[in-house]
Amino acid sequence: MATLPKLSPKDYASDQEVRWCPGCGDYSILAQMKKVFSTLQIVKENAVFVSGIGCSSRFPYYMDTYGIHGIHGRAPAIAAGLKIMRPELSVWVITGDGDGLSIGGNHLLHAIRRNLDINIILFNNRIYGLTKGQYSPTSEFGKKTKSTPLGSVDYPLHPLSVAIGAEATFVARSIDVHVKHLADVLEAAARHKGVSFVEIYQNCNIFNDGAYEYAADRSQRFDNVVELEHGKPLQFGKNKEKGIRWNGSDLEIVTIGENGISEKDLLVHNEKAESPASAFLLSRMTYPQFPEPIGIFRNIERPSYEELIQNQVRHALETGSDNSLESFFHSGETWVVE
Amino acid sequence: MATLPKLSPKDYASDQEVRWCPGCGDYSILAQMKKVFSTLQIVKENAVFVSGIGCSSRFPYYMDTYGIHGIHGRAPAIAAGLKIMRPELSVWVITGDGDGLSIGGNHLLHAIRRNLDINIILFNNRIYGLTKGQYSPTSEFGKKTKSTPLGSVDYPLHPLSVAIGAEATFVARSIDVHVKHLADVLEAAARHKGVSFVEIYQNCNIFNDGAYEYAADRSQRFDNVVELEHGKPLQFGKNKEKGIRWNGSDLEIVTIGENGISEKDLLVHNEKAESPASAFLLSRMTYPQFPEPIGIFRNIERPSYEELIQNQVRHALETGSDNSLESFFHSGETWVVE
Amino acid sequence: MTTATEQSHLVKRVEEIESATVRFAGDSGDGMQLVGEQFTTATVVFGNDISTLPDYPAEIRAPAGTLAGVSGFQINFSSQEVHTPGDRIDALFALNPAALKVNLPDLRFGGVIVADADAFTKENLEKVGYKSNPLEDDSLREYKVVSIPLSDMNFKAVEGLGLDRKTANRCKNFFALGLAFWLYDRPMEPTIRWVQQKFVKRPAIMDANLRTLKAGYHFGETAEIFTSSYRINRAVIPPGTYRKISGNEGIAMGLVAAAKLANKPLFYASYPITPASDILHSLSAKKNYGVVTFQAEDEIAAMCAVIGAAYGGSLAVTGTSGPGVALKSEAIGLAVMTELPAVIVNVQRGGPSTGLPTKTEQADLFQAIFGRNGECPVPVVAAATPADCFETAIEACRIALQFMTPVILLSDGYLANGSEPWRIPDIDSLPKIDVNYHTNKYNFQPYSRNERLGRPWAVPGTPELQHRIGGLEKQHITGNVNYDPDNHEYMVKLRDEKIHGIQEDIPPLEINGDATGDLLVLGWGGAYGSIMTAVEKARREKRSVSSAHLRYLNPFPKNLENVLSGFKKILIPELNLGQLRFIIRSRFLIDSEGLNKIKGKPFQVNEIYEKIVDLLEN
Amino acid sequence: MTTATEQSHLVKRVEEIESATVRFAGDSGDGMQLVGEQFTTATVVFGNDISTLPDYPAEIRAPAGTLAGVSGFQINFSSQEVHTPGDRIDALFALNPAALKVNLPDLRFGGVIVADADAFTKENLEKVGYKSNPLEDDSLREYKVVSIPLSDMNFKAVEGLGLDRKTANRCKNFFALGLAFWLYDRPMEPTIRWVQQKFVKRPAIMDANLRTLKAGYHFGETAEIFTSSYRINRAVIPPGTYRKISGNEGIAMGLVAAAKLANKPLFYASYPITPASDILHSLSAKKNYGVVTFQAEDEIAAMCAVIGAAYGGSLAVTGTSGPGVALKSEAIGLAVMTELPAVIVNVQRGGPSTGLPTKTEQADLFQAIFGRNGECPVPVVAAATPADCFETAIEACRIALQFMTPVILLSDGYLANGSEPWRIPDIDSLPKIDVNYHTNKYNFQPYSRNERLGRPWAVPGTPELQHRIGGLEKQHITGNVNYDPDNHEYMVKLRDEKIHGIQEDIPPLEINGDATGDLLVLGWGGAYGSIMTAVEKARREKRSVSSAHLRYLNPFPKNLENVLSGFKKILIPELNLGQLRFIIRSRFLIDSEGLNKIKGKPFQVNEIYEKIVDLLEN
Ligand SMILES: Cc1ncc(C[n+]2csc(CCOP(=O)(O)OP(=O)(O)O)c2C)c(N)n1
Ligand SMILES: Cc1ncc(C[n+]2csc(CCOP(=O)(O)OP(=O)(O)O)c2C)c(N)n1
Ligand code: SF4
Ligand code: SF4
Ligand SMILES: [Mg+2]
Ligand SMILES: [Mg+2]
Repeated sequence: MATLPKLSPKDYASDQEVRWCPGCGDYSILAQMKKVFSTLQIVKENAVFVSGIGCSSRFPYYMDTYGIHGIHGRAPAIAAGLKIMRPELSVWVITGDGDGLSIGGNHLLHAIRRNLDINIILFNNRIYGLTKGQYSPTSEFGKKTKSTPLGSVDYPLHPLSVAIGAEATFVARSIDVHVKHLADVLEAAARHKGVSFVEIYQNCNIFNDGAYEYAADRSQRFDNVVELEHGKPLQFGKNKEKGIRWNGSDLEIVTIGENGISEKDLLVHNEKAESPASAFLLSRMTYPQFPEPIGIFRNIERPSYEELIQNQVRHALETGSDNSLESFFHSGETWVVE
Repeated sequence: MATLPKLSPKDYASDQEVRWCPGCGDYSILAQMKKVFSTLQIVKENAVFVSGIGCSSRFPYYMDTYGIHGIHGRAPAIAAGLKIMRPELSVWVITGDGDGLSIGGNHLLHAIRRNLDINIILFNNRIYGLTKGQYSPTSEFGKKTKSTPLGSVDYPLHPLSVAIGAEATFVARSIDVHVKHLADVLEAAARHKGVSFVEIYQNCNIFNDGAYEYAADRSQRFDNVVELEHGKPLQFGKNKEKGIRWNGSDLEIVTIGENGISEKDLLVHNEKAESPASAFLLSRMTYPQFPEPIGIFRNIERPSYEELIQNQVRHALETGSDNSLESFFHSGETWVVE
Repeated sequence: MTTATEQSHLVKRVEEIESATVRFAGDSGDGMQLVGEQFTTATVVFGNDISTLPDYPAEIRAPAGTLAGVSGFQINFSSQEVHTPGDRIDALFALNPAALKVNLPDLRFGGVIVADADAFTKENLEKVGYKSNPLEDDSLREYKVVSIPLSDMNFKAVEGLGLDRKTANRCKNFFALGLAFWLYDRPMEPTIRWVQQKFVKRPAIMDANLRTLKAGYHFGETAEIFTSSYRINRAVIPPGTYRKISGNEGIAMGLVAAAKLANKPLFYASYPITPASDILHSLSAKKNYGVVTFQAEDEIAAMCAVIGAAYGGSLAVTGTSGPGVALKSEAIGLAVMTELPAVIVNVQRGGPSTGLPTKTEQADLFQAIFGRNGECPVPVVAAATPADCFETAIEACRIALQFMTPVILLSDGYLANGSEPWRIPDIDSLPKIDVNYHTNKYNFQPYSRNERLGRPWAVPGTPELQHRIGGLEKQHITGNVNYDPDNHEYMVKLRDEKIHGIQEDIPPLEINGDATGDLLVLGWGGAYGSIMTAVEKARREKRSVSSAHLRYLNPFPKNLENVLSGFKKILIPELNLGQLRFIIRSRFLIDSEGLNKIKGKPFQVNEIYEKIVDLLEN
Repeated sequence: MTTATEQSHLVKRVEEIESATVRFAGDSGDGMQLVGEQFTTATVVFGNDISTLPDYPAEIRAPAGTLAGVSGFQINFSSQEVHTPGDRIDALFALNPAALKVNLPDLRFGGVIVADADAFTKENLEKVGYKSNPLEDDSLREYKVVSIPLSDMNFKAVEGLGLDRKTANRCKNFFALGLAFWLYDRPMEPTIRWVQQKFVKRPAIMDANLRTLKAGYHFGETAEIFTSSYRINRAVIPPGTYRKISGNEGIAMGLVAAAKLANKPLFYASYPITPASDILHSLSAKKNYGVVTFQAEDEIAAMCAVIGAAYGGSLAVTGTSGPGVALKSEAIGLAVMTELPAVIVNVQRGGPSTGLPTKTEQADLFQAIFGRNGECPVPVVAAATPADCFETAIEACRIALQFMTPVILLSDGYLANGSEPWRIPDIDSLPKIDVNYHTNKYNFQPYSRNERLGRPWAVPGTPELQHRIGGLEKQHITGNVNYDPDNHEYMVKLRDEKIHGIQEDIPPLEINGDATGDLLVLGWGGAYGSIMTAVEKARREKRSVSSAHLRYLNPFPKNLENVLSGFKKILIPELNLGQLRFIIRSRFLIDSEGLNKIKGKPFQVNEIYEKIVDLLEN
């Protein structure tokens, strides 16, 4: 067989017009997704994007793969049925902060704990985009929106804390405009076997513009973001002059060189730690008290749900004496009338 | 006014026949609840028990308070509406591991993150009792049940990790048969302002008998359970000869006196820590690798949802110029036809 | 600057007409909804009767210049009574080629097209498949085309205010609005006031909008491109103070009013969904009226929170659209079993499934009446017009509170977003809703019954009335869990009877026209306006046709069978495949004709009128 | 030990009867369901026709000795065809006073009561409100009372095996079973085999059960307390290999069969709920037939997983009861819009809300047909008997796969747990279900249509057929998201027509009896057996009555109207307030009589028979 020509990112574009607002962060995510598909040369017909409802959930229409634009919040459940029966497919769940954490929180939780080998990408714009600007479970406390004109009074969820609390095996975060970083994270998610949960900070320039300016803006990001690297100490700042240290009871920011602090005193990131404790710790670092970590928080291997189930089926099929309908019908007590 | 006679535990019993299986752990929880109500002299008519569906969810029928036996998984949502509108009531949610973590996981998550001042008591028997023995989200990996005859293949949730990941302000655990401990924990939950989440290890002697024998049994519990006490080091064993230490990257079991280890090296429990990190760490300790902590994992104060909302309302009512229907109808552009 | 000559010149050019239908159309980002709203306000303040129809895409902002991205707002205004936004457009303001292409089919022959010539660029024309520029190729010869460099004139108007080009361009909708004001002789003051308030903190934007608004107006006045402007006299409207009201506003106000009338706190729990979200938005800003809103994590939680709040003694309401009702249906069953008062508002949209989220439809009637497990009767009421949403909301609350039952209130996307003038009622004229909590501890039984078969509402906090409710079958009177076969049958029938008994408490169905005749047009919900208008038109032509409009869909008014029996034929127009018709057939074994439209749009008057004529003549 | 005299003595005492109805009743913990199952097995193996009815409380184990805690199992067996578990009991085995009290009303005059005298203690009697011991106070004089110290005899039988008292006492149900075996001359071998297998690892328990079983049998033989034992001859049954089948087993087998017949993998996603859970249990043990089961986190997830699996090419099925269907209804709408094959099994139970979870009812028909937002047609089929569950499940799958649509399959608690003999079909006689994935890439359009209006099933992994589906309205042919008004109407009607078109693919309704006459009894679902028996009885009396039973409830068989028109009167018995009747009235403008029972119990033959007589004579 002749080798197929390599697919470029644009080969993964469907023929549908992209319908997000001009300037929406979703464009960048779409571009990086296509790039990663090209990098990994994922076979188009073997990939399926499953989504719920929301601006972000329009994503599947724009990829020339298979896709289901589902109902609000249920994408992980749809993906579960698909993946269990078709383990060989590359299954991606696209969801929003409302879709995934408000109405769909429970399905997210269970898809994660089951460790289905799917990639869940949560576009977190801290707002309901499609329904025109209500607050979401990740909106800041006190947020004024259409549905909270006096400010919201519920404490926001930290998506990564939720995922880690739900036994996630791969957890990561990136930012729509950090295209290189984003592509790397998506690629790592794709490569991870088992559930991958990725939170992407996404700007909604219509209803929540600038929500992540502190992390996205070129002049501020060095101070407000710390990039996680496996086996490396947590350092940030323009010249990596600052770091994160565990002081015995909590994390703290330190400056290298001051008070005799050197790189060796810093927390060293271990994405492979069996215990989710340190990943959880990192998920609690929030701006403005802390720089926010981006990159891979946790990345461990465990057999996936569909693999274990299909193994049971295979084993039963192989060891079962007779798998015919005949034997099924005749199981249990039977008698003959002549 | 004459002072009312003190209410004894049995004064809190309703006139309904208790219908759990003989030997069920639920009886003990009911008894301790009545005891705590008596200790706190909770006014009967000011308490409401709200539950979902399951053996455990029959609980409200047996308390001579107000009560709603709801639908499966939705008790936290029912309680939310009630508590928001009636903040002065003492509202208790009774749920099971299936009710609260399978179908109802999302409502639990959101009731917790909103920090409603309600007490959520999860009876964890690691099985579906009422529907006669299917596995639940807390059943051990590999569990053989009616619906998993070859063993379950999903990884169990840790209820306390989930709660902590969802921003809980009070998190605790106790065991049905440790009546004194259980009463203390329920009392602390009742006293905590904001959401209280309590997991109770409960024996289902019909479908999952002995699930917690390691922790309940008098001869084993000292080695398998560590009682948390605020400000105290984590010690366990018949003579408190063992302890838990943070070794810089994970928890480990140590023996006091060996290798020069003294009490001072042990992890000291701080239920008031602002960061949920250490509470999360403790929630990961599971038998048989570790003794399992019981008691209060986390106990911090934050304004509750209903308090904040009712403050907004009160403020708006007080500062709004005119609160009449008249002014409402006339708001915006009006014109007169003569 | 206005000279005497010009004045008289102007006067000559004013043409008096009875009514007009205008549509503003442009990109979703062009601010057409705002222009429509402002034009509407000016029009009602001026004193016409009106009806409006906003129409926008499901995307927040579809790609600029595409057909899918067109957003429109239509208003019908008249010196006579108006019941619909109008079938055909008299004047179309088209801010780009896409807007022209999408809306042209609705323009009447000879209608006016005001187009922004600057937007008819080659690129924009190609985007929507125009081979040549319709403004220039004579393809629009049947219409009065007014092609003006609107964008450019807008730029000129706002020049010197230091706005960047993008911001400046954003004001052009106000140029169009100014021109429309001139064309229909509307007062600018309400809009000027609005702009001044809205942009109080951004003076440059304020200035720009005001300048371009006036520039548009003056352009109309001076440019002599219109052969005439139009004058539509004030409608003869009953005296009173009026405001504009949309269906969603009507529901919000009705709920607040009902709470006051019943003297109960209002709790509104909802999960955002088009086209119901505005009720949540509106009520969440009404804390100064004691309203508590709760944006729940999903629709199930919203309904369950309502159950909790109702048990606690609130007037508890949830609002959503069809997919949300589907999710709520299990919990609605719990409210039926526990017999708690609650209102479930369904602002219907195009289905099934996600369907057409921003379009209107009446296809959730079956779901409202039948969509639950078990024998699970729920009263259903439906609003007929935006203003009627107010009254129907109060009525839904009244039934819920007085009969201790969940009630479903049906609205639809057309009513929700459309608006009409509303005479603000005298508060004292609104009927008190007489409901008291039960507090008497003697012989208290949670499932005892009053004359309406309602059970006592005993709320937590009431001494000695502790009791437990739930979804399992209840024993008659005591409310204890009960599995007895006869009790179950008794209770199933009792719950059914209770809902049926609401018939005794609602007004008989009124007939518009004669009580007997050749044809009755029976309607429900948002089809009201078109049916009324069509029937009146036919009646003016002395045709033997009457109409009747059902607010109560479950149970029906007692006299419905009697009303139906007065006519040889019955026509039931619905925006579905015939759901009311199906139920009427079953209940009364009466045949009827259906007029069924499932296009995400309201009925046009003519569609109904023609069907009437057809049925009468054949 | 048996002497010749005794032998002849025995022979004399055997009485031949045509049929008998026996009920075993005791505490939930007494193992009555097991006894019932074992007696049933023995009876079918012996060769009678049978029908059974288990009946147990909603609590796992209600407090011992209470009325609420009584668990019962009824079996009707006969040398003739049997369609129902029997109206009246001939013999009642009552293991405590509560069991006696609850079941006595169903015992026929002169019926046998076998009671465990040891359980009629003062405490137990008081618990259920007996003032004196009915076994002794002559209040049961209308019956044949056999009061025996059953507990004690059981203890004696198992003595010496080293069992503690509690464990020993647990065996007493087998003593009762042994006695019943003797009384009705049933073979003990199947039960002996079962005990030997079941307790292979617990020999003491095995021994105990076998000993007490035999002790019971021998007690009957020797004690001379019965005036006779009974013999019910083999029924004349078509030759073949038989097994006992319950409705839930029937569905499980039908689904596995359908998957094999269609050559597609079977995926069953479910959330446990009474009375549907057993389907999940049964299928989860069928991995050796390639079945994959998924216990989802809730019913919504189960339905959504089904959608995902169906898109992936599986025969995807979910099973639940009414409250679960309520939760699934939004997702069922998505399956309708995406036109994916799926089967939703609803094992109906008493409603509304949580209702009567362990009792039967037929009140979810409305929900099945109407319970979704928008115009959302779904085919609905219903099984008539436990064995028919097998066939109906295959048929539901066939329709789903061939028409690319979700299908709702209605069963009920009575069918689910009841059982009857089932002649195991010849596998080759089952029709293949002809469905292929679409793989042809030329001119592929995801919403193109075949002659059945089904769209192509193109599954992920198929090269060059990438396409996206979803809940928004679809463009005809291309399947692209589309908001065009005419397209929407077209698609709404197309989906409706597709489901309607299933009429062409299903058999006409058969009439049991004459095609014309005075009365037609029209039924659906689990009412079949009682209707059949009642109608046959009336026909034997030469009454002008026929019956017809609807498997297809949406769409109806084409000839239904024609069938109905052959009769002067129509009677529709349903375990609800008249749901089918409501639909029939609407569809055909035909009046009918309803016989409606909502007691959580199936129809008794007599209830229907009496109604037939009443209608024919008045
Ligand atoms: C059952 C149901 N409820 C509500 C909605 C309305 N709805 C659509 S998207 C959405 C939230 C979108 O927010 P998010 O998930 O954050 O996505 P974004 O638009 O911000 O990308 C809501 C409430 C719906 N479509 N279905
Ligand atoms: C919507 C719905 N789905 C399913 C059920 C059936 N059901 C009742 S309780 C239950 C699970 C009970 O397990 P758990 O919450 O652990 O309570 P337990 O009985 O163990 O105390 C299930 C699945 C139901 N009642 N309603
Ligand atoms: S509304 Fe916000 S999230 Fe949605 S497309 Fe527009 S910019 Fe993006
Ligand atoms: S089944 Fe288990 S949990 Fe339920 S009442 Fe019995 S022992 Fe308790
Ligand atoms: Mg969002
Ligand atoms: Mg449980």
